[in-house]
Amino acid sequence: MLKEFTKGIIKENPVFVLALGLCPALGVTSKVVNALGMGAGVIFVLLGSNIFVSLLKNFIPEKVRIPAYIVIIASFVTIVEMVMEAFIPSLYESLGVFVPLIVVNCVILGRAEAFANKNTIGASILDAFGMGIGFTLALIVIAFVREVLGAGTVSLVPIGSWDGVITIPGLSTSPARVFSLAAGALLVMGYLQALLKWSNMRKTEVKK
Amino acid sequence: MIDRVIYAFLSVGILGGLLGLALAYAAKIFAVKKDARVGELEENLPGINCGACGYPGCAGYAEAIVLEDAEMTLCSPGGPDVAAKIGEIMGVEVSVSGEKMVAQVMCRGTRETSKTKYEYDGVEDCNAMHSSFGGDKTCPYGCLGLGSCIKVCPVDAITKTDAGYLVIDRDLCIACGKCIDVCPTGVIKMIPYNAKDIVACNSTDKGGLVRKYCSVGCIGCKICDKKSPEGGFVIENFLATIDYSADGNRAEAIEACPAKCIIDLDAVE
Amino acid sequence: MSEEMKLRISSSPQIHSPASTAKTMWLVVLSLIPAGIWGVYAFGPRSIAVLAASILGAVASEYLMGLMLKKNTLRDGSAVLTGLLIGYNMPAEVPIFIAVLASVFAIVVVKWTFGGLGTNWMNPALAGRVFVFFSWTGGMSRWSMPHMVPDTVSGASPLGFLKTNLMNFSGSADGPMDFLAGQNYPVDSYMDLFIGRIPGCIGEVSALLLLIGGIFLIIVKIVNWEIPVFYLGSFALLTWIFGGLGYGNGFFTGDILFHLLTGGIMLGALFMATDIVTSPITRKGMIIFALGCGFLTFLIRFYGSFPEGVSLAIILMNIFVPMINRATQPAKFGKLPKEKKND
Amino acid sequence: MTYIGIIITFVFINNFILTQFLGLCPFIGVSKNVESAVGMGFAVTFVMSIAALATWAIQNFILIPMNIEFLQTITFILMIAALVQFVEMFIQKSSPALYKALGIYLPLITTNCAVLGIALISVRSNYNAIESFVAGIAAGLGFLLAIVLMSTIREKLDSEWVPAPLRGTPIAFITGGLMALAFMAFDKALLNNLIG
Amino acid sequence: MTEMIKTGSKLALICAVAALCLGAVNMVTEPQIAKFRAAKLKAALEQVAPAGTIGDETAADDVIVTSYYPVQDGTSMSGYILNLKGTGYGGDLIILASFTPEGAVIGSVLMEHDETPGLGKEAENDWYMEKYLGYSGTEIPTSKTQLEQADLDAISGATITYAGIGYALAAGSDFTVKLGGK
Repeated sequence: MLKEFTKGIIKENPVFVLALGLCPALGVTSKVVNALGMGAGVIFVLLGSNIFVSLLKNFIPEKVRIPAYIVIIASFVTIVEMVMEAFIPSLYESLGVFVPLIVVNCVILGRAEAFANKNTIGASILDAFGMGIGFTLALIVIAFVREVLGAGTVSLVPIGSWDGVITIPGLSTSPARVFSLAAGALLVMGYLQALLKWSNMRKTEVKK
Repeated sequence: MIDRVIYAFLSVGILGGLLGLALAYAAKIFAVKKDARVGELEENLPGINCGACGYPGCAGYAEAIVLEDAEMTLCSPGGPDVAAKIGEIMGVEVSVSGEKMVAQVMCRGTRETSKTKYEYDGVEDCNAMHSSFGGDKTCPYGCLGLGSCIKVCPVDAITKTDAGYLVIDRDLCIACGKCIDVCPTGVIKMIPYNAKDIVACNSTDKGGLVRKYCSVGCIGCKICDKKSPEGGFVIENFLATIDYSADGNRAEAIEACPAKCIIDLDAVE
Repeated sequence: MSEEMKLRISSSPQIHSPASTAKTMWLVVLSLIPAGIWGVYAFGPRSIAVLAASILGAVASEYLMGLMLKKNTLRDGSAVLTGLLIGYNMPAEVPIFIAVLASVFAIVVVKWTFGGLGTNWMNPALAGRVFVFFSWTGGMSRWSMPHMVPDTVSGASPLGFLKTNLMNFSGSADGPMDFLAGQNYPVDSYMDLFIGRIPGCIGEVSALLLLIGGIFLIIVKIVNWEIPVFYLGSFALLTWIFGGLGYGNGFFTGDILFHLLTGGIMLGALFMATDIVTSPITRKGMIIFALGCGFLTFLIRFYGSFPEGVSLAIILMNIFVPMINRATQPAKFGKLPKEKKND
Repeated sequence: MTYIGIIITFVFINNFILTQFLGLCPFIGVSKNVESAVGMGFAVTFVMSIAALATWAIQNFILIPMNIEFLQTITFILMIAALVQFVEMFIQKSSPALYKALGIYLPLITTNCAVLGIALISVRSNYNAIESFVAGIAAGLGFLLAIVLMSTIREKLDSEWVPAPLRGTPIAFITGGLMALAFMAFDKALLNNLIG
Repeated sequence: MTEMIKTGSKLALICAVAALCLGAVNMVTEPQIAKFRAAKLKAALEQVAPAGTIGDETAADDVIVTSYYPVQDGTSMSGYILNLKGTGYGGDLIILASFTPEGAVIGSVLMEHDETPGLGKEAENDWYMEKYLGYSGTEIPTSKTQLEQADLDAISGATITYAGIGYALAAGSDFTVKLGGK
């Protein structure tokens, strides 16, 4: 049972291994705090859609399966969007167009298709948490690298009077701005994936 | 406020209903009789889309079996199990040769053991090198070692050893045959998965000539056959090969081979 | 065995040049040196530091990557050439770390990530320059006047000056030279541009010496004439047709000479667009490639938001090279696998 | 804004893949060889143009009159999902040849964020019906351009010695990154100077 | 036939229920969002406004000026706050700026933009906007050459954004002058 939870974090990490949900993984990761917000949104939507899909799996007719799933997902996304805009407006502004695009995050539809409609609610919930956390972790790693290199800062959640931004001396005055732009995002993603692949290759070599 | 909720309820509900109806209706009028067996076949094929069967991916092969009466034994990664399964689905008895085959490089010659004609300074690609006078090795049959096969191998089963020759991991090999297609000298051959020993040479030149250009080439001396008569050694064109239907012990032949080109695969890896 | 001299053979995809890689690289370096000496003379000792930093950055990265991937490639000269070209593309006032990072990016990301010399599809030196340009735009736009120009206005290169000042220019001028003179920019004659008495990147200002080096390379058949000729030709044609519009003049009034002699177009067309690895392999392909470079340079320089356009134009066309090769390849290459099955 | 402006914007300046991060999954997944990249590119262009038009109709005939714009996401995606499925069935029946060429890519398009992206962007930019349609085609062409260029480069890289850990998707991302770096040459100012 | 209706109605049911839920959530969040937006606008208005009471928003018939608020200090006009739409590097620049009736810039805030982080995005900061304050009409700097060396370094590389804001403010200044003290 626990396997359903842990597999999403490393072995089947949605971003690095399954290469799903790439658009938000790159689009919002110019700041760590955005990655946290996006991750939380995705976990919520993933949880909701996995629960409902596994509940309704016998009710939904085959011919309209995809539209039905996507409506369920879209509802949760819209809820996230509205709640975020109402209560965390600053985060909503920086996530911009990517919030509604959680709908088409392949991770979510993929899990609904590949897991939730074949499994029980319990397993689906664990799967959602595992995949969601794996997705969030991947986002945080990408965002961390990009923000440190591209802006020289690490922005976390503001607490009280602290604005949540750690500034790295030296780097922040002349950061490699490309990393906060599209080109840098793709480069960082490529190298992080290669790093993971390399460490896996070494592991299997050691086993031999 | 509440009226908008009602609008929302009605409009999206009606939209959904209409689209649902349209899709259901479309599914009916646009229904294409899709053979259920295609889907079933697809599920049983390995799904790695290697293309070894000659069709565009596993789905393409599945369709070809049903619609075009394609051969049922073309899936080499799947081996006999999949072929049998395909036969089962199609309701035909499939006779399979039985054994799983893997590819192996039949040469252990390196730049140290084999003479070279010239110094190559071009793109690191066997076919590119082969187009200039058949490669830098004087031996026209050997492995050029630039690893074009490594690049095409979909499962990374081929590696270059530190000594400089190539080996194929039989547990990883899926017998897709891509390395055989890409190799310009034809030094990669299919052998049964269970084959324990190989004669690591591909040269059909006369023994004396081989000895001149390579220190690990088979010279066709037939010592192997004499030492291990049950080993299934067949010597033709000055090159020993192994008939793997014979299953005798070949230890003595390996020991006695003057060029040391009979290789115990387990000992190497 | 080893003492016997062996024939060196290179295979067909490198049909550009029969000479060995290393010899080619060192000859290109050699032909670049005069322009560099002028740059050092014009901008003073600081430019030596910039050149040294970029070359050292490139060589050190090449060495480390070679260690990691077990290939010793230092002697082929390609790293030195990449570093030199990067240094040539830097203003003399650039912070040293920018020059180093441009080289590191060029060698590590653009070249070795794809497997080393010959496997990269984008020109490393230009990609390195573009990377640092977008990362540290401020640092990359710090120009200084050559010391022999009496006026000490710090500020812009001629093209940069045009870009920022032409936007809100409402008067009329005959062309760029007239405009610059009208704004008290210290460039008097085309000779200044041709010799290199203008602010600019270290290696790009002396059109004369670059031209000499480039012609030398064409004569010794290291670079084909098609790319520079069609590149400069198409750019000049477009400049002539549309270049005058910005000054309120009509079509066919553009100042070709000014635009050919300023900015990095000489360096780009002669030494960068002609890079063996990242340009097309067929003659037809080279012409298409060069026309594309000419058009894009024109587009970016006259309408884009950057004063220059050469480096971006060339790396943009680098993206199209595999497609151009595919479209213009002689049938023999494409059909290789089939032929093999027959024998 | 003129139609030419819209086309230049979506093909070069706001290229969905290289600057907007939309449609990356198929960009990485289906760019291994040129033939499938071309197929995918045309399929996406086709669906995007129809989707942009259909969602424009929903926005202007349903959502705005009833003041229920908050249902944008759900109605748009419902429309797109149904549309893709409908197109798939229609092509399968009417033109088996076309289905063979495009069909296998169609189901992938539902989850292609580029389609929903163009719908949302058209609405936010207040495009009219024809402008939305043109924007859809242009964004599709931008996708086609990027994915075909990518596939030609990847086919070249297939015959090169890319270090093992980088082979496959990592090198595709890095290639995409370098492409994006070069595409930074195209920006809003370029368009303004050309057309403005 | 019944199969079809069943399928259709099932999808309809799912959609309708989903929409109902969304409607309910929207009822809660919408007032909150409106409140936040109003607060944000108010804060921005107060930041740039000259002394006085801010009047109602009036739509303007201009390419760059989209609307304006008159500001009344007692009986005299103390200035105008304008909504400006300029063109920057990455797209439109939405600027809220206040002017004296004579057209000099009093305050200016960049509300929405799509500029490059590290370059044009710096215009979000107060110190950036301060470089325009006090000028009017054609005096408003639109090019880096009109600046002191120290200021130049600070905005280096963001020429387009700088000019974009400058032109928008200049247009706003002209507009204010045309409005006069009305």
